[in-house]
Amino acid sequence: MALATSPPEAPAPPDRKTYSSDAAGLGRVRASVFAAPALLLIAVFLVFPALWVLYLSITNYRLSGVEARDPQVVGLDNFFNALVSGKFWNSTWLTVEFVLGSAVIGQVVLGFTIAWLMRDRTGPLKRLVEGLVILAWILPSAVVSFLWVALLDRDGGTLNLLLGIPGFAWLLDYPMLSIIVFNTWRGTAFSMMLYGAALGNVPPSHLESARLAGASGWQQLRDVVFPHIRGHILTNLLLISLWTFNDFTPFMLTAGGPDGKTEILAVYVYKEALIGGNLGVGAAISAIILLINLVVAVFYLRLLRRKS
Amino acid sequence: MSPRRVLGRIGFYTLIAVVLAFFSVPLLWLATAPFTSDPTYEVSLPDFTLANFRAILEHPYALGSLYNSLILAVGTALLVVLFAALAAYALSRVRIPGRDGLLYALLLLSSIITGTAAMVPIYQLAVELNLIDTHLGVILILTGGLLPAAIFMLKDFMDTTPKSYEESARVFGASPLQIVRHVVVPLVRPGLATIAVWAIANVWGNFLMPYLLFSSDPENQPAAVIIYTLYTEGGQANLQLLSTFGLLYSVPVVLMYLFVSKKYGFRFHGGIKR
Amino acid sequence: MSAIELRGLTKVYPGGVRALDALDLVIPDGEFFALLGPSGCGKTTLLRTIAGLETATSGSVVLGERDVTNIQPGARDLAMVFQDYALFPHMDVTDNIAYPLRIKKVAKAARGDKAREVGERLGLAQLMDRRPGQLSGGQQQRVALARVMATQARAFLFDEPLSNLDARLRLEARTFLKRLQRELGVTTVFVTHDQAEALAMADRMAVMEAGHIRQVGTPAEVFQRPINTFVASFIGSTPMNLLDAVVRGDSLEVSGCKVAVPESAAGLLTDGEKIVYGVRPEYMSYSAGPAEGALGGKVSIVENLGASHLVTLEVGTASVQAVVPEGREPVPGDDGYALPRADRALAYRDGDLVAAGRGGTEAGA
Amino acid sequence: MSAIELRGLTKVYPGGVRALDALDLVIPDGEFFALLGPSGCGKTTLLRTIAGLETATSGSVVLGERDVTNIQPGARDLAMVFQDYALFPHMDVTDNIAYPLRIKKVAKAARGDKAREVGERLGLAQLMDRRPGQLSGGQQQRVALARVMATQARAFLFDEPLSNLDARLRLEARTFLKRLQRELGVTTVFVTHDQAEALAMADRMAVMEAGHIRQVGTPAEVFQRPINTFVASFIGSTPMNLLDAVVRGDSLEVSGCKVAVPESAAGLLTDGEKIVYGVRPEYMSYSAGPAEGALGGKVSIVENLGASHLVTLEVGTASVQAVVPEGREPVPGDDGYALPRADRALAYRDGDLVAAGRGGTEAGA
Amino acid sequence: QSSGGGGDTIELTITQNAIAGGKNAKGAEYIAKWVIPQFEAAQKAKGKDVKVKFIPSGVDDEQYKTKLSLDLKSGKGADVLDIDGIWMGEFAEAGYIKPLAEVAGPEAESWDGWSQIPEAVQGLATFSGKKYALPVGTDGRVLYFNKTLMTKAGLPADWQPKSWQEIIDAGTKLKAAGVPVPIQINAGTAMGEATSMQGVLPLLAGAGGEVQKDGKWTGAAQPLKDALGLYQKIYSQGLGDPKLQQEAKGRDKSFAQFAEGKIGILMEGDYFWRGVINPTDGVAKMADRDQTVGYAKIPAMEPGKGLRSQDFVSMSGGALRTLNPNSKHPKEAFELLAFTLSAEGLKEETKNGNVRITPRTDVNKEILAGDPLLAYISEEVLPLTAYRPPVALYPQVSTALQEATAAVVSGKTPDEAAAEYQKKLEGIAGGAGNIAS
Ligand SMILES: Nc1ncnc2c1ncn2[C@@H]1O[C@H](COP(=O)(O)OP(=O)(O)OP(=O)(O)O)[C@@H](O)[C@H]1O
Ligand SMILES: Nc1ncnc2c1ncn2[C@@H]1O[C@H](COP(=O)(O)OP(=O)(O)OP(=O)(O)O)[C@@H](O)[C@H]1O
Ligand SMILES: [Mg+2]
Ligand SMILES: [Mg+2]
Repeated sequence: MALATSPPEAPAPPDRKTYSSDAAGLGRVRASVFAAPALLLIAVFLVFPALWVLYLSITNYRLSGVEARDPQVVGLDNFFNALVSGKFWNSTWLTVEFVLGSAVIGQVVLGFTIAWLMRDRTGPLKRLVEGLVILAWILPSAVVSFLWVALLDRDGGTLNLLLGIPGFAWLLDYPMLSIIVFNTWRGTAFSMMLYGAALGNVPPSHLESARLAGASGWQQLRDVVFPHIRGHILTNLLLISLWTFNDFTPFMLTAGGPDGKTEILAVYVYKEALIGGNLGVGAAISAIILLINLVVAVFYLRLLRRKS
Repeated sequence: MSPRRVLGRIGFYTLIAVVLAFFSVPLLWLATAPFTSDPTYEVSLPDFTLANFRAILEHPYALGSLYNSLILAVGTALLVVLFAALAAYALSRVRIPGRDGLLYALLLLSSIITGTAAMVPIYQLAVELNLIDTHLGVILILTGGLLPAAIFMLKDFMDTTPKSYEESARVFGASPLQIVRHVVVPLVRPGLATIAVWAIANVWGNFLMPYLLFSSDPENQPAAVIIYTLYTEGGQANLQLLSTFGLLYSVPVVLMYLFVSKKYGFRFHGGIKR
Repeated sequence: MSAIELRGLTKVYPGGVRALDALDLVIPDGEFFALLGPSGCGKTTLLRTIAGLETATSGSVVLGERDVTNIQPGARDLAMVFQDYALFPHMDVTDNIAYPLRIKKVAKAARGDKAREVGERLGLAQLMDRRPGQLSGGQQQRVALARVMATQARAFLFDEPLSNLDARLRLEARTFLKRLQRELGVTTVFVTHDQAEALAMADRMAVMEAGHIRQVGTPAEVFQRPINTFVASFIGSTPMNLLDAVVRGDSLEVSGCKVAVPESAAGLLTDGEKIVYGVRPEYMSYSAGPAEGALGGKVSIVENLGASHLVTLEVGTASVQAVVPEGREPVPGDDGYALPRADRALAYRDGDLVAAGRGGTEAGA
Repeated sequence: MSAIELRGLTKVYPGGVRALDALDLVIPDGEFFALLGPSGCGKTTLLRTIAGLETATSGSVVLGERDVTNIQPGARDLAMVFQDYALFPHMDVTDNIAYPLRIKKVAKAARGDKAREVGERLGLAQLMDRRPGQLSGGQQQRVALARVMATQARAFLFDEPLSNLDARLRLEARTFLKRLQRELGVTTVFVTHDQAEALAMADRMAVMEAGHIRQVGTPAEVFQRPINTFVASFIGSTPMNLLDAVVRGDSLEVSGCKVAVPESAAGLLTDGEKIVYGVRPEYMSYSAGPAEGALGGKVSIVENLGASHLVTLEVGTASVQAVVPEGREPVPGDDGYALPRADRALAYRDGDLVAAGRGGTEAGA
Repeated sequence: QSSGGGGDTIELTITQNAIAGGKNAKGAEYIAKWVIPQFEAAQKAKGKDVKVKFIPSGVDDEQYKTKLSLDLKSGKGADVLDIDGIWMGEFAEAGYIKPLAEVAGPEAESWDGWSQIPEAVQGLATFSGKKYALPVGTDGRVLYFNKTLMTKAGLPADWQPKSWQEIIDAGTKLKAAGVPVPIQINAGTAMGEATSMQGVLPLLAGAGGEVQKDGKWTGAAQPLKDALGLYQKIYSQGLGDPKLQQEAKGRDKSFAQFAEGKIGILMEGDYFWRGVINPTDGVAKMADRDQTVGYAKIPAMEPGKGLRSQDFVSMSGGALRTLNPNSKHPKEAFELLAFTLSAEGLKEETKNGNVRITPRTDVNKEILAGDPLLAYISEEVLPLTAYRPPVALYPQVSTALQEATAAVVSGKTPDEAAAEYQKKLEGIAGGAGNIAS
């Protein structure tokens, strides 16, 4: 290897001081400066309180009462108590049902279906469909809950009116189904938008070569579309699972009832922490939710890494 | 047209009709109740009274609360978009060891902050930092909670934009900040718009943080809090006011969405880069 | 028997773009047929309409004896190679090749055998377990071909299959593909916008413009007697010289020079008429000194074509290009003279070739 | 004075890929220099290292008198056209062209004027208010050129600027670009993988392979005397025939035929030695009947090159290609004989050219 | 916000869960429009420059409580604040509030208003023998009935049941007469505290029980089983609508249904009369309220079997108004507090149809005359009434009680439900030792 012999008029610097070589010439230092405000805010207003919550979870802290004045560290008692209580497991199971039903199945399937149906359409129909779906997403939950109470009402509810079955108590006889459908309605927009973008990235030629080979609609989805958008599916699953796990809106519809049949973990925490004032217990359950989310995330990431 | 295609068409339009119905039927109540003089949960042909609107206009906090919501939402959205864009850009363009792990960890932690249990730490933090009763405090706290997901989504956007634009600006001598301002921001504008609307929608509906942090003056409270005042002492909803206010409360977000979607188009990029 | 027959085929896209306009075309069995045209002229649309990926607005597509205009693409018994090959990134080479068979419900073992057999034939034996992402462009192209070959389709449709390849690979692939088609004898429609590719590979070719077929013929016909100035300027490695000329008795005046009337137009021109005089740079003899009937001017650019050079002369206000063999090329600034071959020069009136028998077969014939 | 000088330039990517390997190169002022090579050989890396978009692992880049190895790209006074043009989609043509001036803090009015001036020169006057998305590929390319021209840079770097264009447009752009460079006189480094482009446009060119420069020289030098079989097979519109041969006294035995020893290798070969005999298809004369010293065989493929044909002969186990002028082409199945020109034939030993003076300038010379 | 007096000006703040244009709008109006100007003027007359600021609120009680807790914990919050009576214990235990005398000095004990407040109502503000607040008012529960329906079912328009059986009998008749929902007694968790106050607690009292007695929680004792037994009778015989008890908006619907004449008998507090079926501004207006709606005392299970051997029982609650221990001007704050509960003030607050039962007998005598129901409650019911224990654990116990009623309504036997309650209670109270059965 012939190293350059430096000509006398332009001596090479003795130590090679390299400058940043990323696309914009940011370099680590400037990149840190760019990321600093966000990371600072996150550290102060997210990480710090989150760690505090984790600390609370090992105390018997309450919003009021003697324990508010003088909280004691009780170790993992809150966790043990939660883990041995049937109510917690009931809630966990309901949450799993809720997340699976409304996010993983409802929002993903419906969002994908709409994105798929609208994939190469333009014009007013597409705008109408997307507009309505997104409307359901951006309306404030305080308003939306009223809409659904009005929809599902036993006597004058629009749904019963339309179906001609007055008196059918959706929220009482099918409470979980009701909030699953509700949350599907509410959250489909995100999946729809994400899959809309993802489907735009599926090369049409791949679909068409499958079609030419005679593949049916389902075969095209299986062989061409899903393998292509797997990354998007998983990002989407990750985010909406996370959001659905923490979603409190169903409380406004059913208040966790009837008989705790819709008392998902977010509602359980609300009742413990806000209504019951048991902040230590609430914090412990929050921490458990975090753990479950972690497991879910790792599971998704595994799925993603596999076969790629 | 082949019969199979006709069947396909029929199937398609049936499905679309079902979807349309599913998403529009729940909205009916919001369209009728505010114009009905004595609304119940029943959707019926309204008598087209504007009395409810008159009543809500007389409400001392209703309009002001919408303005407060606007400040909080726009303020938070601006901060989220600005900080998330800078951070996402840096994370997308410069390899930092453990970057993905960090993002996932933050994303997960952000879930704890949305829960009720975090209110005590956040409240006390706000007290210590003197952020009680300020819009800034609410904005900063909400921003902190939304940033991880925003960075996560925006980074996907940034990852998919070609680097040659930046490199070309760089060869011409543009500084990193100039590159961000002149090139990156305009390029990822649909992404920024998406994140902005997402942030706005989130803040718009958030009750607990503003309620807790604005302790001394309902003049500062956003609509999400004021809508809760439209109940009686026994906890009964005043449907006249509630439906009407609900409609007014919804209109700004809808307008915001229409504006953004018209101006920038809506699109999401996704996919975790391996 | 004709393998593919198009009758009055018209395709109007929803936006109102008339991509194909009442197009008639007959492609005989076993022919290697090239579709050539500039970007946006409707080549892909034509191919896709044959495949059934687009529905015809009117007109019909007949394959063999069968009118398939309203038949699903999967049932037309055609195979297509896309510009980007459309190999499924998550399947290995074997699975990719066997995919059409899998859809046709061929047993796993049988289709594996078939894939290996075809793969071997195309020199892919070592690569059968790789994913497309681990293959070079040329290898990917061969996998796409293998996938098409495994189907035993009635005809192959290729949409610019070479344009994603390296210039070098492209040349090799050209020869390879041509040889393969000859061996298989399958009717092949080949879309390209590279005229050299079309000339080199096709038995017959069509030149398209704006949804119409402008000329159909063998490469030699199309090259030597382009039917109009559009085809003339589109075909050829170096663009044809198309020069404004005025008929002056039995010769033409071109940019102040006097050249002979093209042989093909002899007797068909009237004195004083304004025409376009066309001659390919390859059909010019270049000399450093003046010659009778030559176009003379200053050399502005000399481009190396390998064993020859393309010399651009500024003749009056026009630029004239001539191919000059190795060793005789001038340098920019020299004076030069280019003498057109009268038997290869052409005359165009209002854009159309002036000739007794006209070159090639006209569109729709 | 040299405009660009590279000394022992090495670039190792983080993954360990050695994209440039101790590369030396001098490009004189005002030269149009082409970098040619197959995909992945390091062309882009070289260009980007000159521009400063990649930092050199070792070695140095000198522009004029100045060692810029550790200087930010923005301070190197270079202008670059990317393969995808990298026109900013959100700015109109004027703003795109004026962007470099905006960075240099030129007043708004002044830079608008400059942009219009340059744009006019490149025939963009009508398009100044459009966005890149509303332009055709050829127009976009001209905007990218205009943007580069507006900078008054010390040198232009082009990374395959033509490869996104239509085959037809590419030919026009080639001539246009060459003319423009001549007029401006700015040193230009032009990356391409299309040998025809490099030959046609370059004053001098380098052929790269796997991070090394294999040959540097004028297009004619590189075309006629490729320094090794890699360069030989890479250059030329039709690949050079590279045939295994055995030296038999004063002639060579190639696939059972006897051909003359290449003139350039006369006296340098030993009897019985195995070499590779290289001759370009353009340097063969083809005849239907046997000829002394010709390679004879069966015609397998005939490809139309326009005014000539490329004929592939099966000679023994080898394929030999020859360019046959129009009118004399055979049909597949004919017998044919290709007689190499001894003054253009070459001999390669272990891949390297056997010649007294060797062709062209060797890399690093 | 703790008052921070700048210069000579004394700044005071006062808060309650009331807001103009929304929840308790009239209460908010009273503070803002009358108390503040009057008080400031009165202080000015005394030579003090006092500025008072009202901090309205209008949210769920739980949320209001949460915010108060957070404020008080951080040394913030208004100088004068309203709390619900049952929060007093936990707030006191947490140190969020202190005995009035401790904060404001002996003036608090010697306030002239105390003499006007009945002993029982004073108990509402007393924790561990110390007065922590002034009572703002109280209320009482009765059985409302629809006279039209009663007449239709052959029952007297001045119906007054003397035992639970009579309620059941009336329900049966109403049912026979085709009344869709003969009896509505709140049950289940969906209605939250409304189930306790207008449901299981009055019944428990009617069976002679109490949730907490002498510091011990009552477990699965007979009174509870009896109370649950009544639920069972009502909801298993089709005399009530079990579904309604589970709906999140069930209580709203029960109001609407009563107003529409679909409910025969309804157990509710005086709020129902004042705020719900009020012909002028109720949420479910009944134009003919005064003619159609009758009311009766809640009977004990059988005469004499009620709490303290009473024949009739009721439950009461009420808000308290107290001082922030962090107040910078506790004396003035107490003056403000007392001023809001002066006879003059209460009269002002309750005029224009905003009648409610105030803590002061002197005022009540005057203002309740115009309202038969409120006068009835004040005179007939309040002497019989009982209060919930003002301790920190009560909310959880209340929830457990609600769950027990829910269990019965959905088909469990009273014994099973009571046993489950006892088990939950042990968990809440920290072991069986704190429970009496
Ligand atoms: N899906 C579509 N909707 C509307 N117009 C279309 C569509 N596809 C193609 N077109 C239009 O139809 C015309 C023909 O397009 P086509 O793709 O067939 O051209 P092409 O000859 O294949 O061009 P290229 O060489 O660029 O591939 C063009 O004007 C194009 O813009
Ligand atoms: N950022 C990078 N990190 C790691 N390796 C890289 C990177 N960029 C290029 N390489 C590798 O360096 C080698 C040279 O790449 P380069 O892009 O310079 O080739 P090229 O000659 O421009 O090819 P092409 O004609 O395909 O553009 C290749 O093997 C490539 O895989
Ligand atoms: Mg095409
Ligand atoms: Mg490259």
